Amino acid sequence: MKRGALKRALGIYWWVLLFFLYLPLAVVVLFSFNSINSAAIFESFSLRWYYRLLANDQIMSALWHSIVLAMSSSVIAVLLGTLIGYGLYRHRRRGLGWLIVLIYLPIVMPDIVFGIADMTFFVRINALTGWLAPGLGPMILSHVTFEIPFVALIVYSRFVGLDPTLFDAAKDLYASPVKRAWHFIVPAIKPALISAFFLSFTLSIDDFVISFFTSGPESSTLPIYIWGAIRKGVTPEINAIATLMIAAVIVAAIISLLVTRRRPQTPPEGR
Amino acid sequence: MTNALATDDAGRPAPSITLEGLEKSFSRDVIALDGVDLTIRAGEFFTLLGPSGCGKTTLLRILAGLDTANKGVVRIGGHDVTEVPPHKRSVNTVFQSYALFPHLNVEDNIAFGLKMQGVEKDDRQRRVREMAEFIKLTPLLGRRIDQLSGGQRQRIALARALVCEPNVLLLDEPLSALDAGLRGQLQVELQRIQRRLGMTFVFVTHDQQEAMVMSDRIAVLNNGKIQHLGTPREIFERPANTFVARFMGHDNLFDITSREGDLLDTPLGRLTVDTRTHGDKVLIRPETIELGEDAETDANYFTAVVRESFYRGSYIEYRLDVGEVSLRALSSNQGQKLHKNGERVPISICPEDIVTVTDGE
Amino acid sequence: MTNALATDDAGRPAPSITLEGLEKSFSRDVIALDGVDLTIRAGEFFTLLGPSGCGKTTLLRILAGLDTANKGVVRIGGHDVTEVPPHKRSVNTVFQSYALFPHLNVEDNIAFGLKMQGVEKDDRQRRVREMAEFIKLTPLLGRRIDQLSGGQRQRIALARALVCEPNVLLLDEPLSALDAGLRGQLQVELQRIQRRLGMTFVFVTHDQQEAMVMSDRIAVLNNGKIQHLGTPREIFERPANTFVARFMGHDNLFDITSREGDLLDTPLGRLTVDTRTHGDKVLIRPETIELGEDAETDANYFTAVVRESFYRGSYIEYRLDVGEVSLRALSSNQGQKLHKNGERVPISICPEDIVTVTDGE
Amino acid sequence: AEQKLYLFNWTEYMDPAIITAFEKQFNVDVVESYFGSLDEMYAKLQAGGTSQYDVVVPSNYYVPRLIHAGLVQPLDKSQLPNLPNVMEKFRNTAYDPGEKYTVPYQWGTTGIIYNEKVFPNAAESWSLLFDPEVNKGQPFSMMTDGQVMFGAACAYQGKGYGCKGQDAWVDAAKLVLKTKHRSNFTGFVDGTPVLPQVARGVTQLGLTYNGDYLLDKSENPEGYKHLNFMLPKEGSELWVDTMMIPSKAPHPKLAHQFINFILDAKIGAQLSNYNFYSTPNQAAVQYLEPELQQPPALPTDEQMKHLFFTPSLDGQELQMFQQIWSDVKSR
Amino acid sequence: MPPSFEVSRRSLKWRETRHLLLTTAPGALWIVIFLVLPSLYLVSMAFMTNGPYGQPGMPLSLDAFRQLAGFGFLGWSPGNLYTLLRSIWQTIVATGLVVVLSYPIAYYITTCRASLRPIMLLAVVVPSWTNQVIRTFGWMNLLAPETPLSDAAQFLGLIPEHMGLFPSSFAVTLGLVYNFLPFMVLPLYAAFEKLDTTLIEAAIDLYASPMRAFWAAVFPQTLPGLLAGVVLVAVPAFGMYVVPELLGGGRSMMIGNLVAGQFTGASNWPYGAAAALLMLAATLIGIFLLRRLGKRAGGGEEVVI
Ligand SMILES: Nc1ncnc2c1ncn2[C@@H]1O[C@H](COP(=O)(O)OP(=O)(O)OP(=O)(O)O)[C@@H](O)[C@H]1O
Ligand SMILES: Nc1ncnc2c1ncn2[C@@H]1O[C@H](COP(=O)(O)OP(=O)(O)OP(=O)(O)O)[C@@H](O)[C@H]1O
Ligand SMILES: NCCCCN
Ligand SMILES: [Mg+2]
Ligand SMILES: [Mg+2]
Repeated sequence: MKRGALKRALGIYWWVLLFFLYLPLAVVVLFSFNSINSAAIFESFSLRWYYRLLANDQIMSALWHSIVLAMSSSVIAVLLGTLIGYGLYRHRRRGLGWLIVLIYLPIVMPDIVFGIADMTFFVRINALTGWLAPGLGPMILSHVTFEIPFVALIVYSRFVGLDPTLFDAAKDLYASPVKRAWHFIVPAIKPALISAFFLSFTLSIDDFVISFFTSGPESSTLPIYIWGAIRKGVTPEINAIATLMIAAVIVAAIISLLVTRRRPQTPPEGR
Repeated sequence: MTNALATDDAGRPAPSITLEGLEKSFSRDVIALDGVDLTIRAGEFFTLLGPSGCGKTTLLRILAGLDTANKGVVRIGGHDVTEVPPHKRSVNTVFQSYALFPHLNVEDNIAFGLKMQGVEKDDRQRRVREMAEFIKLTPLLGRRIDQLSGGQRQRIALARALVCEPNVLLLDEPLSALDAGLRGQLQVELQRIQRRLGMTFVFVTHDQQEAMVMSDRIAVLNNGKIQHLGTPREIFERPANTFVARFMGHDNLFDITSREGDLLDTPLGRLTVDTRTHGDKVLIRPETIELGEDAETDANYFTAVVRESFYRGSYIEYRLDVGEVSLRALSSNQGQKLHKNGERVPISICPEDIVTVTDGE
Repeated sequence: MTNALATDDAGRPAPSITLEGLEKSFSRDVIALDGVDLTIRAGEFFTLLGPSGCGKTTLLRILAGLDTANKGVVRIGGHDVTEVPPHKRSVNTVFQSYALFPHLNVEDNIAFGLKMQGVEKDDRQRRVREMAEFIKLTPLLGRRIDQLSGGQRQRIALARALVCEPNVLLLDEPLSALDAGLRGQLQVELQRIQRRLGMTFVFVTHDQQEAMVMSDRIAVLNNGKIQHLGTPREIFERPANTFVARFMGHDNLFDITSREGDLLDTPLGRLTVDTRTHGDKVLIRPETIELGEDAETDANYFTAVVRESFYRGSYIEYRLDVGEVSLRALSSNQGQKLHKNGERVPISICPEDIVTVTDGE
Repeated sequence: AEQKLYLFNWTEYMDPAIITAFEKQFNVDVVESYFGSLDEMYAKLQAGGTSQYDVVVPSNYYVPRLIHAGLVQPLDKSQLPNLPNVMEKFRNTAYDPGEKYTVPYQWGTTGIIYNEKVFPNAAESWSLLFDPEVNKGQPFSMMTDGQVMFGAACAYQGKGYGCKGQDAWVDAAKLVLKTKHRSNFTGFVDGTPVLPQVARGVTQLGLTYNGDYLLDKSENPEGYKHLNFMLPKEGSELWVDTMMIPSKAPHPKLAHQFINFILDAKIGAQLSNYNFYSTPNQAAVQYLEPELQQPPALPTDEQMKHLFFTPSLDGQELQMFQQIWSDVKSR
Repeated sequence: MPPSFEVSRRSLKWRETRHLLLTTAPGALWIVIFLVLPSLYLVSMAFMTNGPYGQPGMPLSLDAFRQLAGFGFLGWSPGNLYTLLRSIWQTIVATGLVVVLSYPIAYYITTCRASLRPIMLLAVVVPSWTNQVIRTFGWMNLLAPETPLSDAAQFLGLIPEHMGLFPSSFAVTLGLVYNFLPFMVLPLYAAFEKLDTTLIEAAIDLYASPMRAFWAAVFPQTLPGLLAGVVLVAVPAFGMYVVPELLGGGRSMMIGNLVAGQFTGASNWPYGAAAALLMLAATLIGIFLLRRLGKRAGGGEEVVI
């Protein structure tokens, strides 16, 4: 029937699209093992660029900075964002329009404007007080800022999805405010907390522009390092770093798949 | 069962509840409770009945401590608990939507209240298992909530509240989400549990049928005020006013144009009534109308024309015209032939079955 | 009303439907329809009744052309439409969930089918307005769907189907999402509309009460097979088998241990019956049991003990014990005193009211 | 190491061995950051960099700008005992009268790198870049530094590399814009990364610095066999890169020690021997490799006649230049 | 009632307000301090004068805006207008392509086995977890001259001989599409998953042909997801900096590059701030228009970003 043909065509299209999505990454990975410095010809397999990479302190510290930045900003953002998400939910009947506008602001603000706004502001504060000198600290501050809204929205929508009488039920069943938070609220929104953390982490990893403008001489992240390297002249070393990052992401993807898979899904009912 | 955290004196497991002058408004326009005085007796199955928005849930939430009244006092077992927060009241609620914790399995759901009260793990487990046994849930203890049917959830919500051995159990339309069959079963089951445990149950429903089946006493609420407080039979057969009568499903209500002793003039004709009542309207319950051969010629005898008839299985419903007036009659289905549309049939109403009611809001 | 696109001959607005040997399976295990032969008469209100999963929706979808049978023929108005696609059948469906288009307002929803058929704008508007008038929706025409109540949506779904003036209207549990009050109203309304338009209605429900109230004839389905086809009265009072009896709510079913002419031996005792039937079980409908003073001593007279009684408003329900056997009885509430639990009461059953049924699956 | 020295330098401009030696001798960590163009360096300093770096290495024409903008601090010559090593002609220069802020680091030239196989008989002229007839379809790039590009365009238009002023710039801008719109133009690239591009064949022609060319060639002789560095006769750039200390440098003392270290005769020679640029250090000359004494590392006297400093711009002039240049880029 | 009860009601209200503050204030303040104040500072900078060496300062002036509008020492120049129009055009083209590419994919995923769907979604999303610089770098490798793709394009006569597919505005579009595709697939998938198929059946039952059934029953239902996706794609695409910088080669400058250029190169902060303001304004207008469109077409369902 016609439906079958459509589905088959879509199936083919799916693989074409996947090819498109992974081709650039695959090329990076492939040429990271090239024995010569060429983007056109793959001569033979070699690990030479990886040796150079491992010997390079700057790359290693950039890697470390990326991880520290993503980790610490995500932890802070999950904390603050969860609080906002809860506050938004709990007081949703009050007109909280201003708060919602505030939360959407970092989402709609173009990266570049975000980055230069923070950069110029931090420079000004630094000139006046000596605080906020470009570096990992301000980078974390900025990253937290753009991660908070996503956390808040994820947590908020989880709360909205909860039956509101659950809160009453917890009170009714003798839970004091603290016990309520610990035995009911946190476990009930745990899936949201996990995905909020994951999202924050990937947002941080994906960011380049904001990091670029707030970083200092000693706080380059991998993307900043790669950016600099590209502008210095492309070398297969960049392929090698990028490959490490791609590998890490794929491992993370598999882990997240396994984690989310362990919760048995209820079979979708009938038709 | 004895209660560890009971706020009233030991040895008096089922307390009475007294509400005095309870008022609650959410805004200037929305008055949910408009001066409710009420005493619920120890150990009774008490039902709050009323249409949607009449304030039933609000009343229940104030009893549970989940909401605060603007005015008035709540006493449970004689103690003023008006300002006691919910987690310190020995009152538990079975919520309409059950409100089972989705992140906990059945066992942990039932144990939640005990855990919050700080009951030791061993003791807790024992009590949860006993309760599961009692309510026939033992095989489900390990299940996740979303793997349960509506009826099973209902029983778990009940178990979760009961295991805390509260003095008072509040139930907010716990059956309204269920289909008719399951609902009937659980009505009976709930009633049995209450009788067995001797707790005070305060049950909320908007279904008069359900209220009548289950309750010792019923308070009919409308616009935040109690309209009628009494046993099911009192309320069904002698409704306090036309609102209660209509809400109980009675539609044969007629104006009284004039009265002379036990004779009332109504649009239907002249009616002989048994007792001297002072209501403004006369109420004829459809099932008290005798039809055809059963009609007795001595009192309140009329000739009616059948307008429509509906086969309802156990009974047959007729829409009758008596002169200008339209009348509903129910007749038990004992295999008799249906009267045809347009057929003239004699009807009679026994004087004792006719009551008068005052005009309600 | 005449139909522009009717597939059958003009001048015969309501066609009959014939299904022959319809079979449908979704996989080896899931047999949804297992050989259905059925004739639905022109202009009748026909109901498919059965428990969840019995194949009602599947049958309806095959009628609408939304699903294809594995075997069998569908005839509408004598024409074989088995292979006609849905948008070319003059059959419309009112879906259980209404399936109203959320991005269109009420008017455009109702007009959708006409627009798809290419009806001119003026004509379309006129017909939509007429239909809105008919179904009392005119003030709502400009509203968005999400601004409507369940009952209003139901009527719009109906209007949307009716405005196309189909020969056959299919209704898949259109009332099951509504609360009891609204449901009762709409049952009556639907029935009236059908009678006024004289269309063939095929109605699906799992609620035997609803089926009885509304239908001219009912087909009781189970496991993809028709168990009983007949009028509501036939099905309620003379169910074809125990499945149908149980599904219609009858629970006083007793084995027949031996038979002698019109005398049957049952666990209840010896029963005199009126007609000679060959069923395997005897069925006593609770409302046919005469209780206390009404009991007649001449036939099928027993003494019962009241185990429980339930006040149900218009009637009273008793659980009785007759020896080892438990029996349910309904007695119309005409103000009489309730029999107490444990009280011994005489009961009798008129021989004509006793039927026998064969063992169904 | 307790202390850190923050060095903000051009890419590919420092011998790692010198850093190691300095770190060892003074027991410090050197943190290197890089820039590819002077614009970028200037922007970084303005964006808080003045308190982040101890030593920066700007070219001659950015020196007045840095001084006037207050982004750098005067040097304490008492801390620079090696200062006399500097050649006389690099002392008390026009870009730093009184020698208050700068010490020269290296000097060199800016020219065209191209593939001889693709342009076999290329004349020593900017026509290779600007004349579409000379390069009909081969991919080429221009330099990100607008002043160098305008200088080149002016030279090609016969107004000399050091041109200044609205008329000259507008004409230059028109030429650059026209060139930019040629279909084989591939983009604006910094002087250092252009080399691997040409080496890989991504482009066949671009602007770069003489030392970078030699350094890359020495690392990959095979790849650079057919690549040539050329100084157009119409005139091209001669530059001096200098060492300066940002105004709020965290470790000014270390910074002076570092500058003095570079001024050391042997270290100065080591630097040039590494990066193939000419040294301004007289004392170092004796230690230089012979290769550094000949073109293209050291321009011939003939070539010297066609080499000019890029003019330092100021105030109104600077703003005008920047407007014109940013217009070229956005169109 | 005793007055103490009234008092406790008032304290209840205060307790609620305190709760609101305790929960939302830390995060809200964070956003205020690290985004709102900086943005206000940036806005104020747009009204300052650029000093002779690129430091913003007094007096206040509208010079930056005048320059942004194209008025300089040399009279009016359309350069910035080109850049703005180019950015809008690139955004529209890229977003359009993303929609066209994503729609069938989102649908296809919903037709697959439920257990496969999370894996498929992940497969689409994973590339975007790597950094945007790395992704773009991958395309630089792929599109450079003398690579198979460029050779093929040359062979087909799509690009001149010797040239690569990068740098070019084609490469920029490709980079944008590649970067933002997952942002469209996710909300579209969510919309498809919620799709009420009985609506399709209702449409067919009401005599709609398959094509008309699609427009009547499928498209409107996916429209909220589509619009959400458009916002998620178009907003960052419009502000994109990395892709045009790396893949555009200075010929396809977008407004993000204009802004960045003033802070990483030319050092004219007031001018950069004014351009940032323009960018922000354009973004907000775009979102506003999309929301309007969404409300009109989406049957009232809010577009959630
Ligand atoms: N939190 C609230 N804010 C404002 N008004 C409310 C609130 N809760 C209830 N009300 C209003 O108070 C009145 C009583 O509500 P309540 O929930 O007690 O009714 P109910 O009898 O339980 O109705 P139902 O049968 O529909 O559950 C209604 O008019 C309702 O709209
Ligand atoms: N698309 C399908 N794929 C597989 N099995 C199906 C499908 N549709 C229906 N079934 C199965 O066919 C049987 C009949 O289904 P149908 O929907 O007709 O039941 P129904 O009588 O309408 O039930 P309900 O009252 O619950 O709507 C059921 O066992 C059902 O699980
Ligand atoms: N790689 C160093 C270049 C210096 C240009 N002035
Ligand atoms: Mg309620
Ligand atoms: Mg069904």
